[in-house]
Amino acid sequence: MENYIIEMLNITKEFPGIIANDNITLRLKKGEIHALLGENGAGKSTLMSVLFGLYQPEKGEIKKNGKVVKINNPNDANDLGIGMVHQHFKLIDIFTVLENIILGVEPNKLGFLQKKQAREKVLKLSKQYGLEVNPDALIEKISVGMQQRVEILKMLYRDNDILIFDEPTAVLTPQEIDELMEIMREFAREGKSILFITHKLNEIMAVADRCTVLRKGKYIGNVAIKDTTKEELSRMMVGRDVNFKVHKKTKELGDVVLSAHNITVSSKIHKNNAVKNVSFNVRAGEIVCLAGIDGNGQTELVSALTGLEKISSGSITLGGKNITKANIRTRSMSGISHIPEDRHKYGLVLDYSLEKNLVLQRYWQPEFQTFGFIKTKAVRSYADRLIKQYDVRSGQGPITPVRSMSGGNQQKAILAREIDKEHELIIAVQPTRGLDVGAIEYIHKQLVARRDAGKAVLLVSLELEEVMNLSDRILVMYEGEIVGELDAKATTVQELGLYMSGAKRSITKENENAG
Amino acid sequence: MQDKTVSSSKAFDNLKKVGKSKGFSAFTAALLAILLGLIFGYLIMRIASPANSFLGFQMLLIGGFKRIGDVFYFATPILMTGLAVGFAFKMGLFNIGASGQYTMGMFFALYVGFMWKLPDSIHWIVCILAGMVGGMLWGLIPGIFKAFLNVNEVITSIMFNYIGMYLVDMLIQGNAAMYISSKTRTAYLPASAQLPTLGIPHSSVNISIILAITLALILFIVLNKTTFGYELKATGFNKFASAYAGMNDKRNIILTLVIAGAMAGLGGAFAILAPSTIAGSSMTYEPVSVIAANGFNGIAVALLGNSNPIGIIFSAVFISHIQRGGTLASLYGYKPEIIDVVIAVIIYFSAFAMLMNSTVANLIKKRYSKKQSAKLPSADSKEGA
Amino acid sequence: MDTFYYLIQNTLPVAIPLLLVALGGMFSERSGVINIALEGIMLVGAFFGCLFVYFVQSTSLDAQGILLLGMLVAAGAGFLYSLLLSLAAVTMKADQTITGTALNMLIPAAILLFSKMFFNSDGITTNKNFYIKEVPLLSEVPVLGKLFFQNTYITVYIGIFLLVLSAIVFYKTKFGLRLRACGEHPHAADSVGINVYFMRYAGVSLSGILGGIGGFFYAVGVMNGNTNGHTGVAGFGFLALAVMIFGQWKPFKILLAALFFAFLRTVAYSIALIPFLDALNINQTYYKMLPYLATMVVLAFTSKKSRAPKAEGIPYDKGLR
Amino acid sequence: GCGSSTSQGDATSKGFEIALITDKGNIDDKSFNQGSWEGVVAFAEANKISHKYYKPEEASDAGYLAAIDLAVTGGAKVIVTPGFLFEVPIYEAQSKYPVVKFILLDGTPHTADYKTFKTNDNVASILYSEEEPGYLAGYAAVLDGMKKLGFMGGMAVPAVQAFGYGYLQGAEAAAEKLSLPAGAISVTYHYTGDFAETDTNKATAKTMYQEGAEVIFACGGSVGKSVMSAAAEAGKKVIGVDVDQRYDSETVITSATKGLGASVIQVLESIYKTDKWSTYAGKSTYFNASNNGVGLPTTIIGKQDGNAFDRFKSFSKKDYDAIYASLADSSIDPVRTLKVEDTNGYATAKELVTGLKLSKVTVQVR
Ligand SMILES: Nc1ncnc2c1ncn2[C@@H]1O[C@H](COP(=O)(O)OP(=O)(O)OP(=O)(O)O)[C@@H](O)[C@H]1O
Ligand SMILES: Nc1ncnc2c1ncn2[C@@H]1O[C@H](COP(=O)(O)OP(=O)(O)OP(=O)(O)O)[C@@H](O)[C@H]1O
Ligand SMILES: [Mg+2]
Ligand SMILES: [Mg+2]
Repeated sequence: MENYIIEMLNITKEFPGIIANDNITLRLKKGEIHALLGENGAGKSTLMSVLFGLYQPEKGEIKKNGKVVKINNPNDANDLGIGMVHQHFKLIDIFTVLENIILGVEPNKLGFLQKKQAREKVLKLSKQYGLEVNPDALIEKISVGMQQRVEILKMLYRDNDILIFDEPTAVLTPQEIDELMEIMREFAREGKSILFITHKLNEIMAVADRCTVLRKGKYIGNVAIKDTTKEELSRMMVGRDVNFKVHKKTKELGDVVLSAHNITVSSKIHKNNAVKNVSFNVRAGEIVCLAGIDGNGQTELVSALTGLEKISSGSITLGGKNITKANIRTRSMSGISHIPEDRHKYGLVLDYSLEKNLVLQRYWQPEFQTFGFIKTKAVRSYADRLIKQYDVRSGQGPITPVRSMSGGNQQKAILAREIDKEHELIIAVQPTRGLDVGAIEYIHKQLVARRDAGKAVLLVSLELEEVMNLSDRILVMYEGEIVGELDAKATTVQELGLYMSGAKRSITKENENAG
Repeated sequence: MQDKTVSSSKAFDNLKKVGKSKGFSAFTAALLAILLGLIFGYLIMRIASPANSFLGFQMLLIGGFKRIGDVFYFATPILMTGLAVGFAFKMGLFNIGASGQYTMGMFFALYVGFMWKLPDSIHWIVCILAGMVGGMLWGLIPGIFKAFLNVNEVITSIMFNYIGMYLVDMLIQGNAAMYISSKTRTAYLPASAQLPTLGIPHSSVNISIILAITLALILFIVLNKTTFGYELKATGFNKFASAYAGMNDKRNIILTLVIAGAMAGLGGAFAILAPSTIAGSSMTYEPVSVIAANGFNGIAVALLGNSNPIGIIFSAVFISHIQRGGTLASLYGYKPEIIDVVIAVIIYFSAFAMLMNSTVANLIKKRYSKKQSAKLPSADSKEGA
Repeated sequence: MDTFYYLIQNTLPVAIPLLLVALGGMFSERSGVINIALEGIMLVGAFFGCLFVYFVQSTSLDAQGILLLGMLVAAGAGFLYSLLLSLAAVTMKADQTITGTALNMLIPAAILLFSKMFFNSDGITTNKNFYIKEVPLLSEVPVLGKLFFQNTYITVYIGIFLLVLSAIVFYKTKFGLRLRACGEHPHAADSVGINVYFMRYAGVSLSGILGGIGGFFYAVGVMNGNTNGHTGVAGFGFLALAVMIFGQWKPFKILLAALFFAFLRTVAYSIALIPFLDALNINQTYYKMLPYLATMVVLAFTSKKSRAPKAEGIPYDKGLR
Repeated sequence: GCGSSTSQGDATSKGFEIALITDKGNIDDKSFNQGSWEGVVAFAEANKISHKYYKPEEASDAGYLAAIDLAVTGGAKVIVTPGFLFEVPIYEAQSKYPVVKFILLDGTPHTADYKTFKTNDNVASILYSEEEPGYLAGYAAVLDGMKKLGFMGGMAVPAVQAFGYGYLQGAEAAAEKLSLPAGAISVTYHYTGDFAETDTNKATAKTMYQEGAEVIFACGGSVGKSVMSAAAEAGKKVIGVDVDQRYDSETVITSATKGLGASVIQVLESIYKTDKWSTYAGKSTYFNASNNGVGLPTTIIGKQDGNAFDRFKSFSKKDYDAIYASLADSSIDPVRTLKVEDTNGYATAKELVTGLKLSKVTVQVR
């Protein structure tokens, strides 16, 4: 009999219309890093939420140190030493770091907050594990990586020794990922036990001791990492072989499609400019990637290019046409397709049906309306075509409320819409964020196909692997400036990382006085 | 794996379809709320005066049928303010300012009615249009504040209710041609400015109910069949996505509130231009510094009608119907205020009737699935608070 | 100078109900529940407070004592009435606007019905005098004595006290921190073991208590202890809503907003005392519109960065992602 | 309960025999509706006749007529309609329901275009000489030694105007009697624009007291509640209107009453008891000092020999009786109407001073 600290036995959890966890068993040893792997929607987060007391399973039981425990809510979990970093951070934007950390376990006298002792403990912990934070900074003003530190500190502050990380690396830079891996190893050395969810097999290979694989809510198997390979893991996960390498033919470069000249965008968060004097071109037939750590101005730059935000100076031309002052609709009509970063906030009207979302960029075109009246039949047949062509899966076809679709399929719908619309340039921002390998493979293929069809592609990604795999040319952004232009074939992940962290730059501040 | 949880019984499939169709569930939800509200009203009547409660309640329920003309007459203004609130709701705007728009509509209609000499055949039409313009103006301002200055439309419209009320009272009292101070009300409107009656005896019901229903149908079409409606609802659901899709949300916000204002303004015009059952008389406006109640009633009408223009037609007529019945119930000694209580209770229940509805549906579903597959794990252990 | 004292003395009893009700709204909305029902809650407080006064006014109880007891009654009534909102909006996850509107409609009708059945009138008229000519000793203090301790109501002091208390609870306690968390990101609150439903009940209940008190204070300080189903609280609940938004959902900004509004309102009715305004000879209606117009102007300049609690209006559902 | 309607039998058999229709105001408006309803209740309860009031669904001529229809459906044989707003509806109703008797207070039936005035035999039109009680109130206040007076009328309708004009003339007469110098008395004269209890009316009254007014004649139904509230705070006085309001507040020194209830009772008695309907039928009857239809209260309810003038410093029943006699025998006949330029009927200070021949009294209009 092995010595397990946590055993989740025969867990079954249902949601209306779906069994998210079907008789799943997972055992966690003390001091191990245990990876949990599965496609999107396989039920990983659900299983962890059950362990953390957010959901109650219909069947099954949980044991700690061999004793059956009942976890009715996060407080129970906390009492058992279980802590969790959620896939979508659970932080309050307008609270300070400190307030977020103590929320729920506030030190108090007669109900009055005692922040001083909390602050000391937080500072001590952050020093101990190298998790540097400013306790008084507002969450909305700090970077994603910093926010994750806050989430980790939340667990440490509660003296948890069973730590759940749900896709912690999806939003981090390579350096940050390395740091996190190190911290996780440190935790394990101290005897803390870790459950680690990720879609990135490299990371599993790098830190995990064992890995449990789920598929479509079912338990597939458990393997020791030292006895397995990436390929085997991915086969377990999706049930077939997955191609990690994107195959690109070399391609003739075409004309300049997008040309940004001396663009400056002011920031909504701080007083400085978010984008400073940025100039670059994108040509037909190439994939240019804007790489960089989150929060270095990529989002604002894209907003400026697509017209979501006004620029304070500079000019933008698209296919020779000056669109600096054009509104979003005009830019879209002039040939910009945009796969937005936040698909729920920008990309979709979740309460509209799939078909209505598929014409979101085109409903006003003569194809879909006469005299302001929408041609429902035309919309339907158009939607049917896209759904078929791009294999968008949903419960009720064109009339499915998009809200009820899975994330991967929501993303496919956006992709279908943006690719199918007339365009010269696709701006794709984090197009594969949070998607499983199968879905990623598909989306990558589509983007490369656009390039091969002679379109320009501007990719914004935080994931180095994606950057290295897809792009022809890489522009690195740091603190609102483009600090390096690299040839994807001639560079390495390490070098890229140095640019991203500001340690290296190859483009001088030539235009400093222009703004 | 889906088919594991769902039984394949045909009857059940049908049931599920019905349960899923949005319009239907809104409709049954409203019915459920009405039923509960009426039961509540009956209980109050029983407590107030048990002896007559049955007759009184009967009167409340069916009394309106004896006064069909009045039912439609009184339904007209609240139908219009209901549209004003409901239409804006679709865009995610809470137009609590229907009162001010309604009052402005009254004023503009009155002004044209008294001050402009026009041929008889078009005088009333111009009055109506003027009322519409008045309402639009009072919708435009909150729209501009919202679109360009990010001022919460709830405050703006509350403020403009008061500003409109004071302004109209002042303008009317300052106009000798319109106001008779010794009667504390406006003079009688010339017959040419009054709306054509539908000729139902003892009732002021007039052409405006037909116009109102037509407008509701038009709004329904606008919302569901046009690109503007598509944009408007998209903005209501997700303003970021609508901006991303290149919709001009500033323009749409303003346009929506202007249209909403037009509806409320028309409501005011319809109310004040209604023909009187007494020859030579007319409706009159009393400047007494009171916010028009019909604006707030519009909120209730819109909510009960689920903000759907067709639903709003029914809810306005229904509310007017039981109000008329309630007046008749006073013949049995009941205070007509009972009706206001009943309506409030109906609105209250309608807020969570949708939920009760789906609970009922779930119950049925559970029974079915239990019968169909015994081995199915029960899905009822919903995580509680 | 007398005019100035007069204006302040008359601003406060109007500002206090606005302040309290807006604070109530703040607690509710910062916990995540939009409270359109403030108008109704105020009226409930006013009605039951006055009803209480009506029944005890002939006893030997001291006027200020009656007022304090009446305040408790009003708070209790407001609390109970607000449970109807929590029940629907929190437990039943109903639409908060609909529920609030229903509650606003219900209470005037119920008051009319009740008063007509039992008093043959539209409301309640009491005859207790709660006015304080001057507070012994304190009224002697130069300037401040005249401003705050003469020609006033005890409601002013209670109001200020409740403001300070609210601010402390809101910012300095565990409860306040948790409440604010629920209005911003209830899932986050839930994930650290906070009972979101409970906190929302608490927020709405506080708005019931403060709203009830505010309503009673309106009836006392403005309507001399009377209330009725027709004029109700004269839209003060809605104005308080505006004051709350104007005050950006923060206690002290709400105080400023309430004072601003009440002051202009007082000025509007005191033109005759202000020589230079009186000399202008402008139609008084313009002054009556002034508070509303001025609020609009101020909002136009301050609204760009105003931000409502993120999760307000959305029923919390554990299951939803 | 004290409910009026619920206590009286059921409609199916007898219905409600005496009905009152409220105008746009409410049944507790401290004015027409309330005063006349009290008369109805007093008479009907004493004589065990079913009675009920109806509230129109809409405040319009058609709405009032519909309420009359409803009352008739409900079995009404006598319908009391308080206020001039019923003039046109009663004109219609009197021929529509020839067997129903109507008591129209403060108005005479006429067509909407004012071309035809006709009072049928089933209608009694009751009018009041409001200038007389107004005169008495002003006279009493000044004779009692007050120098700064206020007047807050609801809206400039004829009744309110008459009260106000009488008030000014009474003040002038008392100043004359006391041989005060010209301009010794000042009156602030104001119409509130509504008949409601509101914080705005209270604020206006407070301002008036703050300026120095010693007493305000609150002449606009529920406006009185606001004025009393302001007076209590300011430690000043109020003169009530229509009905005796001394019971509403300590601040009320007297009330300029017109016998609303009393006149309704008188007419009802002529129908049910004395068989003298013909004295009122088909014409307008003025209630004034000569038939004891108006005045200041002289008795206190529940106190047989209480002094109704106890809230004055010096003004007494004797002073009152003397001046009342002059009004009753018409040796004093105050002006009731003035020609006024303003469309709202708001007289300017000049119009008041010249029209009412004031010299001791200065007027400030607000
Ligand atoms: N609250 C919920 N209500 C309904 N269905 C849900 C809910 N949460 C999860 N699901 C569904 O349960 C399934 C498992 O979801 P879960 O979030 O556990 O997947 P996951 O493995 O974490 O996926 P991902 O890699 O995308 O994070 C999915 O089909 C999902 O749509
Ligand atoms: N919250 C939800 N409410 C209702 N239905 C849901 C919800 N989430 C998911 N579903 C349904 O469950 C089905 C499966 O979702 P799931 O997330 O497992 O997708 P998937 O097959 O893994 O696809 P992907 O690879 O795109 O994530 C979806 O078709 C969707 O209709
Ligand atoms: Mg998924
Ligand atoms: Mg997950």
